[in-house]
Amino acid sequence: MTQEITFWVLAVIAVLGALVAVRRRNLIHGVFALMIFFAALAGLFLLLLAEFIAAVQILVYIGAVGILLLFAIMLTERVTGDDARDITSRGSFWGWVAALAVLVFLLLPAIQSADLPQTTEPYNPSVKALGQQMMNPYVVTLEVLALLLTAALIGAVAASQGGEKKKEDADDA
Amino acid sequence: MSILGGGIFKGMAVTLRNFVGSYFSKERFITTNEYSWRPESELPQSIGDYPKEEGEQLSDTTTVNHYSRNFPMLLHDTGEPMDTIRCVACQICERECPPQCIYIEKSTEKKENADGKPQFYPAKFDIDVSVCMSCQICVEVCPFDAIVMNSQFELSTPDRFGGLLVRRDDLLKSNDYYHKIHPQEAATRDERMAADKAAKEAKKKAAAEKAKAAAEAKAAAAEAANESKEDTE
Amino acid sequence: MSLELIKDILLATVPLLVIFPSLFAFTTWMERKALARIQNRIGPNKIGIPCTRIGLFGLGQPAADGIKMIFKEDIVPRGADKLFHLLAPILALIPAMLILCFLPLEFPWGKFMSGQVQAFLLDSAVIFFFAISGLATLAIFMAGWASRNKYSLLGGMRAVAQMVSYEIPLVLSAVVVVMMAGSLNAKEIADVQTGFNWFVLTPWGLAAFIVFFVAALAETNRSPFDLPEAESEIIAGYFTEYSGFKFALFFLGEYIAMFAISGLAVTLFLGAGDGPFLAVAPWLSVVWFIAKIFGLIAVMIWLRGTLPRLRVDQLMAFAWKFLLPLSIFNILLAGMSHHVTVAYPGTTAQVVTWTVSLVGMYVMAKGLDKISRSTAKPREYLYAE
Amino acid sequence: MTTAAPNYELLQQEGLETSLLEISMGPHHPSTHGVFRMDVKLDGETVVELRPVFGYLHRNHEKLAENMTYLSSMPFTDRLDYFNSMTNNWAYALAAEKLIEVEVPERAEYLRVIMAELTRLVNHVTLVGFFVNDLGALGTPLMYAFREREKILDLFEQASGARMMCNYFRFGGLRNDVPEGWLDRTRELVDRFPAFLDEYEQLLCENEIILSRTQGVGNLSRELAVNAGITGPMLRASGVNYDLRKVDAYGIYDRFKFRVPYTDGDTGDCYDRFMIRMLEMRESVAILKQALADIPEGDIIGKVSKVFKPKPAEAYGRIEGPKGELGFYLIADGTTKPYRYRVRPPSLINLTVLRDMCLGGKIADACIILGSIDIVLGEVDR
Repeated sequence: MTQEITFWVLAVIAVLGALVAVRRRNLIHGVFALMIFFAALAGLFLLLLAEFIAAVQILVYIGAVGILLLFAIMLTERVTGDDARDITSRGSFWGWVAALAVLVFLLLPAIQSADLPQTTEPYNPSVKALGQQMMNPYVVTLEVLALLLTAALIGAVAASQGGEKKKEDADDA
Repeated sequence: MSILGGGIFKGMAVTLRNFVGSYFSKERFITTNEYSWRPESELPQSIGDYPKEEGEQLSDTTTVNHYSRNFPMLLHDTGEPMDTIRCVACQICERECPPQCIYIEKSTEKKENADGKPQFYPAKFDIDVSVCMSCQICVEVCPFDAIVMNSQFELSTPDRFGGLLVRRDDLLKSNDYYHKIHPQEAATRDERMAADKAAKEAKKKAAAEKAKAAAEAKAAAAEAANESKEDTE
Repeated sequence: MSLELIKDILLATVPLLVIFPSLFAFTTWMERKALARIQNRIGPNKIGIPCTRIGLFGLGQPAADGIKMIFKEDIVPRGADKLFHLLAPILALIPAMLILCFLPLEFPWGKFMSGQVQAFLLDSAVIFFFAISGLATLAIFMAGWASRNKYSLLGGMRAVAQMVSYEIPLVLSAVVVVMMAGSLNAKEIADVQTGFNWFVLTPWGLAAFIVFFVAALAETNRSPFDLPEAESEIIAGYFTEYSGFKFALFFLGEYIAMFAISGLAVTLFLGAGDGPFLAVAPWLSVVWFIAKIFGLIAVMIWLRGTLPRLRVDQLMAFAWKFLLPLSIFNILLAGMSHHVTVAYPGTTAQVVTWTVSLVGMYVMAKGLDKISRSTAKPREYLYAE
Repeated sequence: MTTAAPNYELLQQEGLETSLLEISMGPHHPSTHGVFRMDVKLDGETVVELRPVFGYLHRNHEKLAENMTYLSSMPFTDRLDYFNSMTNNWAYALAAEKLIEVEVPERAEYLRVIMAELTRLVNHVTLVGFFVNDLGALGTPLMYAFREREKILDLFEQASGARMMCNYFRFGGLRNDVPEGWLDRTRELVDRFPAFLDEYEQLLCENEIILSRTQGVGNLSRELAVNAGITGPMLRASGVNYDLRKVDAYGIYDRFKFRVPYTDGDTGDCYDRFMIRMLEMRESVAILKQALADIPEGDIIGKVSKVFKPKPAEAYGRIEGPKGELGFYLIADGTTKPYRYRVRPPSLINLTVLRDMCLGGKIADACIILGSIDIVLGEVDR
């Protein structure tokens, strides 16, 4: 019972947060609403006993992605958030219809196959097991991902360095 | 940025030394005991000791040092203040005061001063506390040693219009009080005044003698002339 | 929800909510007193028992400050974002309080609890700690942005940049301990270190501890990394426009975060509640734990009394060019030493690895210093007769 | 090597368009040393444009002095640079003494040097404290500095009756002799001062954070310094060996053996300005020791009437104040009041290079550069 109440509370928060995030014109408000959504999602993960995923959700999505968004906004002119109005556009009705259609389409298989497991065994995924999974069967994937990220990082550094150099050249000339 | 030089640790050693030292050596503290020239036993030890008597002022006990100056006062010699006031309302201080905080009104009639000479006196002598900057110029330009600096510093008042204007009667202090707060300065001033007076009197005497001598000479000359006249006659 | 569970939750949380705010009050007094002594002043000494002249070394000062804070006018700038301006101090306090649960503080009454509400028993307690402590960044940004003040905004931006940068060396230096202990569970990490097997007593542990402590200073905006609230440059940084109780909440949040991160340092490196006489009185572990926290805080106060602060670019360079490579290298060293000791058990191998680690760390630090440092050094001056 | 401001037009052409943040630092700001304002434009944290705004403390000092007798404006000179009232007095007295041609007694000359050097100690020691405070130290060096300053101010009070607004110098000498035992107390202080300086240097001079914060920040080239008329420790930090105590040898400075620290002019940054002041304090102590050893007994003031009418003439009296060349220019027209009274304030003139030093630096640099210039707004605005 407690779990169900918690689920519904978190679900409502998540949905509301997502709605505010897309509908606020004030960018900072939008980002913070998005973070509320992320936090509620982390709560839902906790409810599923996936504590590690919850922690990573907070660490990565709120601690990193959110801050990145804020940084990006700080670089724009909209930093003060003067025009804090909701977005209204003429096509919003059809947007709603399309979104609902996609939702129904996605949920349809789940509703049709009614043999969802009603109860699950208390399953306690340990972090150690997760780590071993990552280091043994999925080690190649992990390494490839790491390589990709490193490449992106180096690329970013190179891009910014190149910009600097070009400026210096221009200064010299 | 380097942290490996050890300079930070040197600095930390200094602060540690001061931290420990502050419990042992009183010299390290900011407030010094040299502030007052009075012995420490005479000073109030904590704010709870003050005031001991009704109307006592902290500045009466802690007064500060020989040359401390905060606000001018008018001096009078022993006796009734207004009968022995030194000020003759010459208004030099009013003119010279840099921030122009003195206001004097001269009396219309003369009155005998301590020496028994008839003099003018200030009918009004007001100094504005809020304007005065304690510079002591009035003291220096006064030819009569009538205005000196008081070391009293508790001049605050809740009345911002009348209270900040100190009137003549509040400014008047006896020479004994001056001796109490600034013994050294008062002694030298009295000495100098006495010397001046003596010199003046000597001068007067000399002048009188000279006049007398001149008169005598004149008389003698006249006599001689008379005699010669007589002789010629 | 059963009554048992409610009792457990209360037993687990109420002490934290009582002990740490009281310690906060004590710490403000201690900090003011210690700074005063460093500066050859006496510090607070008047306020003791009300209506008497008993001063009690000014121990009543925090209470008086608190009363003053509550009764001060709460000023919100006209252009401010009212909601965020209100939320920011609250949001600053919540994560700080929350992460206290992840410290392995085993109160004597802990043995009556079922154990399922003790957050430090979570399998990923350390990760949770970092995740939630990162939320404080958002609160600071929120405060800086919502105040509608350019100094606040600058302070907020500085805070975000600084906290994001220093979180990386912080986490990487904790990784060493996680590797050695083989667990993310705070309790297990503490248990590994019992009997003075503290991680700080190993070369890699020592290096990691220093990096962790420096990064922790930056995370909690303590001097010399107090740029977000740099008084001489940007007034009070992100809380320029805060007064009264909101300001007090910021203050409280900052100190609680300080306790929490010192607590984590104690857990990871200084053996948590480990100490002498535990066999006689097991409850002493809580005392040892808090005493160690206070030891670290005393060092923080000492640094604050001594050092000026860094500049923004130097701060960033220090994090990215010095601490980060050093902590990565430290992970390497720790892994190497671990494998060597496993492969060749014996004193000789240990001595060799220790020497290699120490020398390696020193050379690495020196080298990084050479690469990244400016030519700052004392100079010679000329004299004209 | 003055750091050039980045070329913003160029940056914008490349599409890195950023909006500048305009901040009005001051007149109420913790690091502006009084009611001084810097209108800065920031690109992130970098100072792109800086406009100093002052005049908030204008008190009409010069015009006031032209409307009162020579003696009456002596107390107003205290209020110019309220840290160094003694040296202000001296510069003014020097100018007026040139007008009336009066002999200063020997003892008064010695006491003048003692007072001026004590003032230099007060100024430099507190300046270094404030400077490190601007760097972000929590007042610890400032508190140590204030402790020593209090001791010297105690001496000033015992001699003149006031701690800061001393009003002690008179044309032809000093207002009164120092009280009994004053010289011994001063000797004791001077003997103990080097120990304090050792501790102070140990705390500050090798601290890596201070080194990296101040070196290479606010560079002032020798050419710019000379062209802008910079004087005092700031000029010597830029590599010009110029000290009026040596050049003019006013008073009796030619009798003392002391050295003038200066740099080779390669850097001229905040660290040099800070260190030159630290070194100058040692030299001041040396001068004080000699003066206190040689001081004779005798008169304290020459024969000068309180109100005098100098012959129509011009006179310029200047001294090496702690902040630089402090000069008073007087034109007498035969009345009891000066026809023209002009102050050459070192603070104001040293402040003129602020913009050149700050551009391209960080906002934190601007604060410490202002601190290293050593201004007092009472003197800047007058």
